[in-house]
Amino acid sequence: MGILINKNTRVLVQGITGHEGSFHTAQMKEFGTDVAGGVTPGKGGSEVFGIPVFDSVKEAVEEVDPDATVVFVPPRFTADAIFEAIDSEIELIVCITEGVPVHDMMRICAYLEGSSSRLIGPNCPGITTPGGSKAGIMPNPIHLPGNIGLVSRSGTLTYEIIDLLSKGGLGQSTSVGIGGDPIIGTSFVEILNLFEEDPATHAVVLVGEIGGTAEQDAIDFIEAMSKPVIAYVVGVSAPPGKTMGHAGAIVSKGGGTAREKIQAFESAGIMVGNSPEDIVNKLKNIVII
Amino acid sequence: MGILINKNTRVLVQGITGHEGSFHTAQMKEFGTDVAGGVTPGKGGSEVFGIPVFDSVKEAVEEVDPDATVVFVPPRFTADAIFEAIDSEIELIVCITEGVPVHDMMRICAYLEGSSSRLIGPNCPGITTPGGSKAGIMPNPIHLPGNIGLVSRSGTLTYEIIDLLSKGGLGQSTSVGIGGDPIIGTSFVEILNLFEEDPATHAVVLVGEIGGTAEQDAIDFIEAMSKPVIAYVVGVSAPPGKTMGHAGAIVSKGGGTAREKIQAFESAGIMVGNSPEDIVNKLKNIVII
Amino acid sequence: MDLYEHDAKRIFSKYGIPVPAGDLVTDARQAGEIAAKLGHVAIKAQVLAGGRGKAGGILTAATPQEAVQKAERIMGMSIKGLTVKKLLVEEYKKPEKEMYIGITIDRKARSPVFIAATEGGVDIEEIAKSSPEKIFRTHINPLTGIHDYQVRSVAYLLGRADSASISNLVRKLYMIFTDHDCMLAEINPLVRTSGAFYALDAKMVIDDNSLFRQEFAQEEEDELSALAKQHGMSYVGLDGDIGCMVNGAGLAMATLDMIEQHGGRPANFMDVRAGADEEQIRTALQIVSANKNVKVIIINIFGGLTRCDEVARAIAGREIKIPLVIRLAGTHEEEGRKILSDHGISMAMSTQEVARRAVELGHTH
Amino acid sequence: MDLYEHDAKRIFSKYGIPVPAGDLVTDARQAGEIAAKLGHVAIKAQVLAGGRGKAGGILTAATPQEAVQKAERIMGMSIKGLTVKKLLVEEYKKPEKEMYIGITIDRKARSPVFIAATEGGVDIEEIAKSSPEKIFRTHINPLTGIHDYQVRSVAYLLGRADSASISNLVRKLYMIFTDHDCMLAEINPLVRTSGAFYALDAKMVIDDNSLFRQEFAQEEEDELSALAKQHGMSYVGLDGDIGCMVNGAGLAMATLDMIEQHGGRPANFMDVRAGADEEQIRTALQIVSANKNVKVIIINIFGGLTRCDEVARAIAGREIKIPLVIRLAGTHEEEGRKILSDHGISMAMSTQEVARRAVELGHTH
Repeated sequence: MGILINKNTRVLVQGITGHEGSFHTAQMKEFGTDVAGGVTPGKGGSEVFGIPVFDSVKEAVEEVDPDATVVFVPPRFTADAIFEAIDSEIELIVCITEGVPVHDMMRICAYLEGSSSRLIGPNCPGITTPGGSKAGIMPNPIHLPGNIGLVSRSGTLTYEIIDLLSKGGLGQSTSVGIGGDPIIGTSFVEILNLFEEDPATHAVVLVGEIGGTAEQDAIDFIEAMSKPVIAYVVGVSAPPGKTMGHAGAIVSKGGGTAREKIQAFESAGIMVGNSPEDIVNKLKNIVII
Repeated sequence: MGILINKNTRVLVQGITGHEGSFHTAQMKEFGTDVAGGVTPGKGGSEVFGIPVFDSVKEAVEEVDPDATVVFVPPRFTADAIFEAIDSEIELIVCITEGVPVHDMMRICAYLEGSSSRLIGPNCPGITTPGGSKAGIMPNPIHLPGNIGLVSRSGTLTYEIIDLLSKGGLGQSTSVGIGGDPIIGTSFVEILNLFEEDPATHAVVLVGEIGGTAEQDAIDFIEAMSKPVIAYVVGVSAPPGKTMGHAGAIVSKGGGTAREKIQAFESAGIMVGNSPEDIVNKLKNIVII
Repeated sequence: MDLYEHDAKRIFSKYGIPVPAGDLVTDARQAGEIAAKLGHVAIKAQVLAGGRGKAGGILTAATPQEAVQKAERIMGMSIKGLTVKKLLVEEYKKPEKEMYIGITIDRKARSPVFIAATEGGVDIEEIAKSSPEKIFRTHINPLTGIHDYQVRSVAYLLGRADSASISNLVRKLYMIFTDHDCMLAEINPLVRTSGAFYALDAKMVIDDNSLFRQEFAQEEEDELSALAKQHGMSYVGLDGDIGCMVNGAGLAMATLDMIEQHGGRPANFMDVRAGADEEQIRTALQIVSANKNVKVIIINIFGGLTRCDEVARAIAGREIKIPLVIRLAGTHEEEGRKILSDHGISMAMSTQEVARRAVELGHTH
Repeated sequence: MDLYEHDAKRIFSKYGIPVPAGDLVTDARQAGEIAAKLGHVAIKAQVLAGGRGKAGGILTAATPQEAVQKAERIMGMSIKGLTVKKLLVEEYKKPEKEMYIGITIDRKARSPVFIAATEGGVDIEEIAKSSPEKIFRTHINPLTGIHDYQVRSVAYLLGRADSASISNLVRKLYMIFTDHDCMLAEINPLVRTSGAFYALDAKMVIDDNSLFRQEFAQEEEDELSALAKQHGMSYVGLDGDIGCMVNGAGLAMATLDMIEQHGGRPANFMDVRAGADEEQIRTALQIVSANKNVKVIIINIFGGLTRCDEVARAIAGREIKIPLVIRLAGTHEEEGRKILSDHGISMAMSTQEVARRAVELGHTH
């Protein structure tokens, strides 16, 4: 039933007492997530919506044994929070924080190798398995349980696509936002691999952006997949070389325009949608066939 | 036929043009080792005993594709030489150099995790598989092919034991010096595990020293082994707390005396020899039985 | 953020990477004074754009008189839409040999990559395409930093006889790269002249996400982007007439793409970021409407932490007269819709629809 | 190598870890001058041995007169065989609270481990044995250094109200540890007094292998060890009468063990190291024979890079008259044997034999 998280996943929230952290903790609880605890250094012993708050991840692990953690701490402290989660051997780390320095992320990714943790993000909306659990910030009402897997580099654009899928009757097995930054913990390929192995997923939507070559890197894997994949890439009208909000949305010097990515998908015979509506329509054809 | 190296192992020598490096390269060749190349930065293009010398490990890998490397470079440059070998994905790195700073070794050992390399040493005599290959500095004439595996933290003491084994008709499958420093690349347990899995090895000699708890750490593993192990620990007469040449031969604050180690082996029912001669005699009883 | 050549060179110099002697001028006549001291000089337009040389923004002068003339020719020039307001006047170094060294981030390898080439001065990407074997690359583990053997590899490639000086430059460039959270630190060309090495040009791009711990004066090329950044938002001016205000960069790009698909042209990119409140939205509206070309404004919000009711209140209380096309979804969507309908404002239901309606509205204006 | 308390405190102070004001004296009268400035003082024997307090090597004094008296009492005292030649006289700090922080190397984990305890001033190992739950440990990844969350854990343990000052101390101690290639860097006790923290004692052990890049004056307790170290060898004086000269620490220890097994007592440990040549061996012989207790000397060499013929030549040309028991094996063993037999010297065939023969010879002398 979906990938990465399910209704039994015990979720920790790092930065639970902050503005964003507490808002989304409430949202996650409402969605049905088992939020087992939270961490805010110096606020150990208190509670947020009845959830125990700890000073450190280590204490949280000893007391409430979480399987996953969602990181909301500000960019200045994000790297340390992730290192703490890795050292505490939390299996799944979902980093929501936007604005984490790239050099911090490079160090973290090198540190992750050989560890027992998987990092999703940073600068991502997290993971939702409809009818199961949510570890992240996607709006609650848009999801519908089903068999479409979704993996995306975007945030709000992902919400719109999920919303349209649900309204079109196409439920999701799991939706994963891997984040829009140049350096991220988990790639398209790794998520596609999980969807390929997940019996509950029948088709996959991949949402890409300008910048980098993560989309092209996924092509070989998609070609070997047994399940249909439909891609959507935004940023066709973005002027080259301009920063587009995400550090990840810079057109890198060596390629990485949306048009190049779309062409690469099409040359490999992978379906490409040109709008959220188009994705839904094309998916309906596949799913009916 | 033995562990770690055999007659097909292609060996690289880092620091091949130095005093020690060239001496032992000649010895290795004489022993029958396939010394495929050497590295000394700035001396690329030259030859030592007909062996090509390269400026970098990368070039050596491209040209002569070694399986193992023996590091003779001075302590100041040892860490870099090992990092270079790891980055070039050489499977087996044997570091002979004595005097490598412990902080360098800690960094290297952390770096080794998740790499595809194994490090033996530093401050070790290397590995000899009699009748096969030698990657290190053990004297050539002392070895005899056979079925005794030997693993030791010492250098010259190891030679004496091998010499007595050979003279007593007890040949060796492979002799491994893991090094006497506080931080080493490969532990007793890892080598014992290789001997346990090696069909050519019928019994194992383990030579320990004062300092640390590496000997005690091996006990659980030895108890589960199918092959007999005989231990020998030197330093009973060493005054506690005095530095004994090896940085590794310091009696650490929290235990680590030779007597404690011997008692630990004996309590676990593991045979202990009290001299090289005693080891040979006890082994003969086992092997005959 | 990109650093100006002169700012990057100041940092290089501080780290001991030799750069030609010189100074920054804002008045062409000052170029003469510097040339009087330095002799043969190079006069270089300081703009954050590539291709300055081809555009005529880099000239040399042998005398103070010539320096003033050339400086006058460059000052005020427009290069890729940017007006030249500052010139770097520096000692002209005749290169015996031009090389390239640079460090950037390899997104796929998730680590810095050191790049070196025995040819420099021209576009490194052209060399990379035509003769990839001429480009040396070595990835750096971010936890250990650059290893000595890597430094040596670069030095041997660029000049065995000069390997000590080159090793020194390589180490310093890597220090600059890590100390300043660089996305790129580059010397192109690195030249050898009379036995010494100089960074003739210097390029540094700083990770915007690191600016909380890096001390760089924000020097934005345009006011609206600067204003947006001050408020934690991201704005990029474009040359169309449909203003955009979206939360999330991906949704913002999708909005632009769909405007073009419907035959319209966006006037800007704007990401108001997550958690925008009423005041933030009001500021964003002011920024978007400050562009005189804007005929219609799209507001496209899919709220998470951003609440639709707050957005709706900001819209309802707006002071601008440019027509709006609005789409609000997500958190407190119903409340937002109610506030707007109380004010007689209708809403589109998707990005597709909001884009289509904006383009239609733009045509009728 | 161990650092003296006063040397470690100088380093601590340089890094901003507060230590009591004070000074080093070599004459008891100077203690009075310092006490006149500082008031109540602690007078501490500077020797590289533990248990100074129990041995009476640490005393306090309320007046200058008392300081001189106490200093006279300590100066010249013998603590674990070491004569007190220097005293640290420093301001006495009455601790409100005594704690422990230290960093050492965990050989098994192959990384530094930070250890902290809310009790200090007594032997940390005793606490570790009796109440292990009182000892906080956290391993530090040597590639990343200590993480902020680890610093915080220590600070919260030792005093939540003082967490900023403690975090600061923890970070600095870790910097000292890595900057100086420490095997150990320890503050025991760390005391809190009048709201401030002080390192009342300071202990640093430097990795001998790092001394090529660390600048510490070698201050050996005994001359022979110092002389051996100068020549790249390792010598430790012991209290028996059989001198030893062996190549390899393991073989040297085995030789000592076997001397004892045969009822003898070694006069020293000596490792001449790999690659020793004729001159090195000659120097080693001089060092070993300089100990007046030595009745007989064992030379036990298993040559690899060390050549037996060179060793034999050094032996043949020796100037000392103490009887030798020799065993040479390995590289150029035959040539070595021939040189010795030409000089009428016989050889043992194993460590066992060389030890047995030395003990026999010692008894007959």
